[in-house]
Amino acid sequence: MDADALRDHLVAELGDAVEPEVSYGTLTVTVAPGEWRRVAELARRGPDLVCNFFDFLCGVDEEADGIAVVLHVYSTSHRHHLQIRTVVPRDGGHVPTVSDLWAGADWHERETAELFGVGFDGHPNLAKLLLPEEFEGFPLRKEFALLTREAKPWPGAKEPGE
Amino acid sequence: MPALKGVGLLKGLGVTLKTMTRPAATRQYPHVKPDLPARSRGVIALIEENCTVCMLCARECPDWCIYIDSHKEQVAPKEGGRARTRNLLDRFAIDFALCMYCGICVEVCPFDALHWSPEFEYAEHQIEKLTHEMDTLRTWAYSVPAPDPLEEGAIEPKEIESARKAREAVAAKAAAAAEQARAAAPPVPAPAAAATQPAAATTTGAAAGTATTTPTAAAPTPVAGDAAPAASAGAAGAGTTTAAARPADVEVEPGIDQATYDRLLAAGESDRTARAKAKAAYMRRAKAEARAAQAAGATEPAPAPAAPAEAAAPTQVPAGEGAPAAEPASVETPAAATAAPETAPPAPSAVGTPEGAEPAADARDPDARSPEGDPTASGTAAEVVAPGAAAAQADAEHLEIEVDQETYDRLIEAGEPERTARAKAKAAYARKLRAAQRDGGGAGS
Amino acid sequence: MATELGQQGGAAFQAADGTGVGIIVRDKADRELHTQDMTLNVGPQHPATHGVLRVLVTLDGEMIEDAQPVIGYMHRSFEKLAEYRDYRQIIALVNRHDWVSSICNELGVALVVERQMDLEVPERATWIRMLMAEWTRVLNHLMFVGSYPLELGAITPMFYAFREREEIQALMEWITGGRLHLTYCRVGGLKQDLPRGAIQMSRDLVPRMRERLKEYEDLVLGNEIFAARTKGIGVLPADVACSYGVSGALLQAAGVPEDSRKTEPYLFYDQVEFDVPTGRNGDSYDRYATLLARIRESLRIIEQVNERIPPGPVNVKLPKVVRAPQGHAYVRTEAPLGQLSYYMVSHNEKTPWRFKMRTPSFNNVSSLPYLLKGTLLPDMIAVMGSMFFIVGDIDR
Amino acid sequence: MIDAARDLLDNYWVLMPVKVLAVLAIFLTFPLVVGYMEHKVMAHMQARLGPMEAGRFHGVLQLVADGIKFVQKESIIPKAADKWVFALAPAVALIPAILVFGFIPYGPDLVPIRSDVGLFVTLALSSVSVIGVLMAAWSSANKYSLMGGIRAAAQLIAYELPLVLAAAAVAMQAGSADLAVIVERQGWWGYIVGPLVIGFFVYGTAALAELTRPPFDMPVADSELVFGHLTEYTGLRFAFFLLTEYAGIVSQSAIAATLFLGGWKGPFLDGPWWLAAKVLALSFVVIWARSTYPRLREDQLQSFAWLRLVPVSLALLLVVGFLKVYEVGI
Repeated sequence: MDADALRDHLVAELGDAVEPEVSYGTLTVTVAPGEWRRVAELARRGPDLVCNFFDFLCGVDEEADGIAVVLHVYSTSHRHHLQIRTVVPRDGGHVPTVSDLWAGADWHERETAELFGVGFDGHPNLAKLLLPEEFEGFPLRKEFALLTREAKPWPGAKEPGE
Repeated sequence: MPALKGVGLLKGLGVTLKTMTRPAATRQYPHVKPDLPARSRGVIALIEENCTVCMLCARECPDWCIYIDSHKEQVAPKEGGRARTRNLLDRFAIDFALCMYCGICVEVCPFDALHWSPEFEYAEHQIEKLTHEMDTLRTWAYSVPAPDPLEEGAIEPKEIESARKAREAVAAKAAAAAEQARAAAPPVPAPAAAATQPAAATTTGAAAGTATTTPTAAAPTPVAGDAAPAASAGAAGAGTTTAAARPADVEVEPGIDQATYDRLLAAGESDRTARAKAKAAYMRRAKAEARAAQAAGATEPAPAPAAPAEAAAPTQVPAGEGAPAAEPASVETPAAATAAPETAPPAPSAVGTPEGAEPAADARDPDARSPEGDPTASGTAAEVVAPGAAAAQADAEHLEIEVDQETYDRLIEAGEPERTARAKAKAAYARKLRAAQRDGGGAGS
Repeated sequence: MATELGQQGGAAFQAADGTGVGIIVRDKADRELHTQDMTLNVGPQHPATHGVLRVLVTLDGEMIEDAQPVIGYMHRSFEKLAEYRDYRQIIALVNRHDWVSSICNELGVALVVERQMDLEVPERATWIRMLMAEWTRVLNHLMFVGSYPLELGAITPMFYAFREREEIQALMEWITGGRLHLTYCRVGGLKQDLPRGAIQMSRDLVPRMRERLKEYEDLVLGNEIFAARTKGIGVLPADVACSYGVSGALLQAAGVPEDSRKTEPYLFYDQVEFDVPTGRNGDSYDRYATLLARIRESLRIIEQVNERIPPGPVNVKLPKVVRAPQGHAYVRTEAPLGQLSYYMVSHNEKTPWRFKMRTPSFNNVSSLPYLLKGTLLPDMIAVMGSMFFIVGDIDR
Repeated sequence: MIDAARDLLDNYWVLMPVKVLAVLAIFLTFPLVVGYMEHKVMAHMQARLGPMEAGRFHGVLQLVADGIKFVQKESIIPKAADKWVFALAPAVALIPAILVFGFIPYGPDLVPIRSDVGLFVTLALSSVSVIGVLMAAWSSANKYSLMGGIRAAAQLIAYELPLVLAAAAVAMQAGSADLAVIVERQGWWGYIVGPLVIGFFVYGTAALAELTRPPFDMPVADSELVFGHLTEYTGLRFAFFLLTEYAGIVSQSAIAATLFLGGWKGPFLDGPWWLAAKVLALSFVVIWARSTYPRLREDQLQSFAWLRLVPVSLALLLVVGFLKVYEVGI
């Protein structure tokens, strides 16, 4: 299915629960956190969807809106991409895990949890993946400044002749 | 279980045995230096006279590893114009411990001040030493190669195209002139032309200097974007004449340069080394003198460059290459420029010591590049020697030309590898040159 | 002692074509001799982890009860760094996560920005990108073609691979000036055109590489010991592979002909002929064979690209400051190690708002616990080596 | 003069130190030659040059330089190690390797220690080295070392049997276990024509395994066990293990040459040089195998030994016995 057909299909299946958007050929459906699991299950098991290939799951800092969680899956049989997106609050935001649907989501959820501070309910082991255990903060949030750039003045900040 | 059918095992043995009979792929690196392509990203070279302190490189650098200090200076108006300010570079340093060799700074530099040199042997024991300051960066410029020509079907950059066309016209003219000259003059000619030539080129070089401030113009160095065509055009234009015009090597009686010998002995060198080096120094001097005498005998004395001993005139400046490098401004005096023989006569004052035999690559003089530059103020014949030209020459005669011989000898004696010694001697040379300029020219900061 | 225990309790796994035995399951309750499990840290500094991957294994003799990869030792926060860099700088940055396939990494960035800016890249640039990407693929695959036998104890293929790589790298260095981090792609085209003679050199290299590939087949693939060590070892079934998001040679070895060059062609991959090699068993042997086959296909593509590079510019004129418009874009490319996708959210600034790198090794290696459970320690090496990962590509 | 020297040599107390020195000289030169050969042969098989600097000409003094380097290195004993055992292990590995050289017939009258059971003494001695390996493995207090040691022990048990059986077939054929006699009863072509050629391959394979040389180098498999029992060793102690390995290659090659290839006998002029040439040729094969093959897995090695080599060597023993009894000459 191409992105438009996929959108129509999803809208027919899920109705108002999804907010579809086709961006540069990729369909993204935005859902409420409560619908996350249902849409993911449909993507995985729906006979017309069969998104069996796990691409990635990541967070996006949406500032005041919260943290967006983006799940990208692909179907090797139907050859279509589907991006599922939901926005959770900055503090204590959480969505159900999809690591039982796609084994690969395990590490991606752990990564998103440590980098964005999003919880994944039902995840078997939400320990830190990339960062050391004692690390504090959520580095990929916008309020977390890049220390290397803070520590050193920018040599290009000077004006010519200064 | 291993199904030892054996065929695969024997085949494998065959492959290794076959390889054993073939020459190895090993390159014996410290003994055999790699032949690196022109685009090799070895180290970043700075031609500081091209730098206008625009800060672009420092701003675009992803690693923030370029440090630039500068100050503003009022320039006296040339003739009734308004006084202008310009930025003068105080410090330009690249921290190669931080640099990730992406080449963005070289790419964004609008004035061709930064170039890649394939030199790569500058490892240090202390990390601070990897911060190369201006003088070190300047020395790398001598090893910047001419860029490769582009693949067929590539679109030539506009500036290169126009430069190439101009050069072709010049080359054609030069060829015609050379043809004429050959018909008219005896085959071992042109020290005459050579002697007068550098002076002529001086003016054009300074004129070209005006062009360097715009990125599109061919910069006064062959390392700029159009250098390859420049080199080839130089070869095309001057090739025929240079071959004929190169004075035959002069014969001199072997002897020993007593001063050098004494100095080396005092420096603690073994008698044998000192003697050998002193002999070499003597031969160099004697040959230079003989050539000068030859040149003087063949023609009117050259407009003797009254150069300070430190910033002496070049011995073997390929004027044929220097001139096209100063394109396109030198188009006005093209025939002369291109017809100049490869070996310009040495200035009499240059002959004493080996150190004297260095080109005063005075193109670095701010005056030579600044719009207000007065050609006469810096008027030694050496002015036109674009550093790149010197670099091109370096392959043939590097020791005499651009290396501080004293430093070089000292370092070699101290047991440093030849390459390090050469690099450091280059740096020493550059420092000396700058000091001389500050003392003598006074045009700098 | 250890191995005898393993044989006693283990059930043999036979590959579909009847060769090879790997021991994949065992029942602890059957054990008569009571032993104590041993925890072994393989890595982070261990010869087989090429880089700093650490695998925490629980051993019963030489049998692996549990294996947990511990990653992050080389985490350099690329995604955060990218938010502080403009697109050209990102290109210089991303060729470092998988340090043996720099052009393929750069390409993805260029493509995602171009997609978002709606840029038309000149044809010549696209063909040259393909040429470079395929040579990079060969370079990358050669690395693993050499290193995998090394992990199984055969030293020689590594040197051969580096001999071959050196020849290709000479071409790359001539073209780009770099050896590892080429930084050759730019948004809207390339840094500069090829030097004269580069296409001819590329033409000359192809038959030479083909000839050398034969040596690997004789020396490694045909070797009975190699087959015994790899057949039936580390079997990754297609459905499991997909669910982990495993891609590249690993997925193809499992029999899934998934290759975005074929299924969702980017550049001009739809204009050249090539096949997607697939394996049958999804074991280590198939993965290695697939890797060799992929080199052959790349050489095929290079052969066609060599003849098809049209004259013209290699760059489009861009504004001084490149800004990708508001929105988000996703680009998927087939990097040598597998599917590399970039997901970029832009707020119409000089730098991306969010730059997600979905690197192939991350997903591929996340399937390690599945593969390692119940294998022998030597097989762990055989499995890990055939995962063809780069630690920088896992940790980013 | 010559007679006087001969008389002098008849004196046991004169002869013995001469023998000891000669054996030591062999022990100190041949392994180095083989080590250098390994450097160069492997390098060229891998399209490299190998050592080129030490000793000016093609790195001939590389191993000497290595030795000097090892002497200078700090000798580290891990804190948790069993210190005495750790320190003793290299010696336990090294000394039997030296002793083996005493039993090899180098020429018609050049047998340092002649013994009726020379064959079995050499085989026994060459397997004592494994005790050193086990000691090193256990005392290092390192998991990788321990696993390497256990593998080495398992390997030894598995391969000692086919090794001895193949050697026994030769002893049966020659009718003696005295190595000098075994050589004398062979033609210069040795036993490689005839059924014993199978014995040669069995012996060769088993010897490779006993030496833990590729493709049977699981005990030191660097990609799995870092460096097996050698992981914690540094400096001179490590050098001793290395020397043991090369000495092992030489002595096993020498025994194999003695048993199967006619020892010091040769087509034109008998003498020690033939043995030397055969030893070097066999060492070359050992190195060749190393640069070509990946390693087997421990259980594959075990089953290969028990299921293939042992039956084959037993069958060989039967065949040779049969031929001997019915006097079908070979």
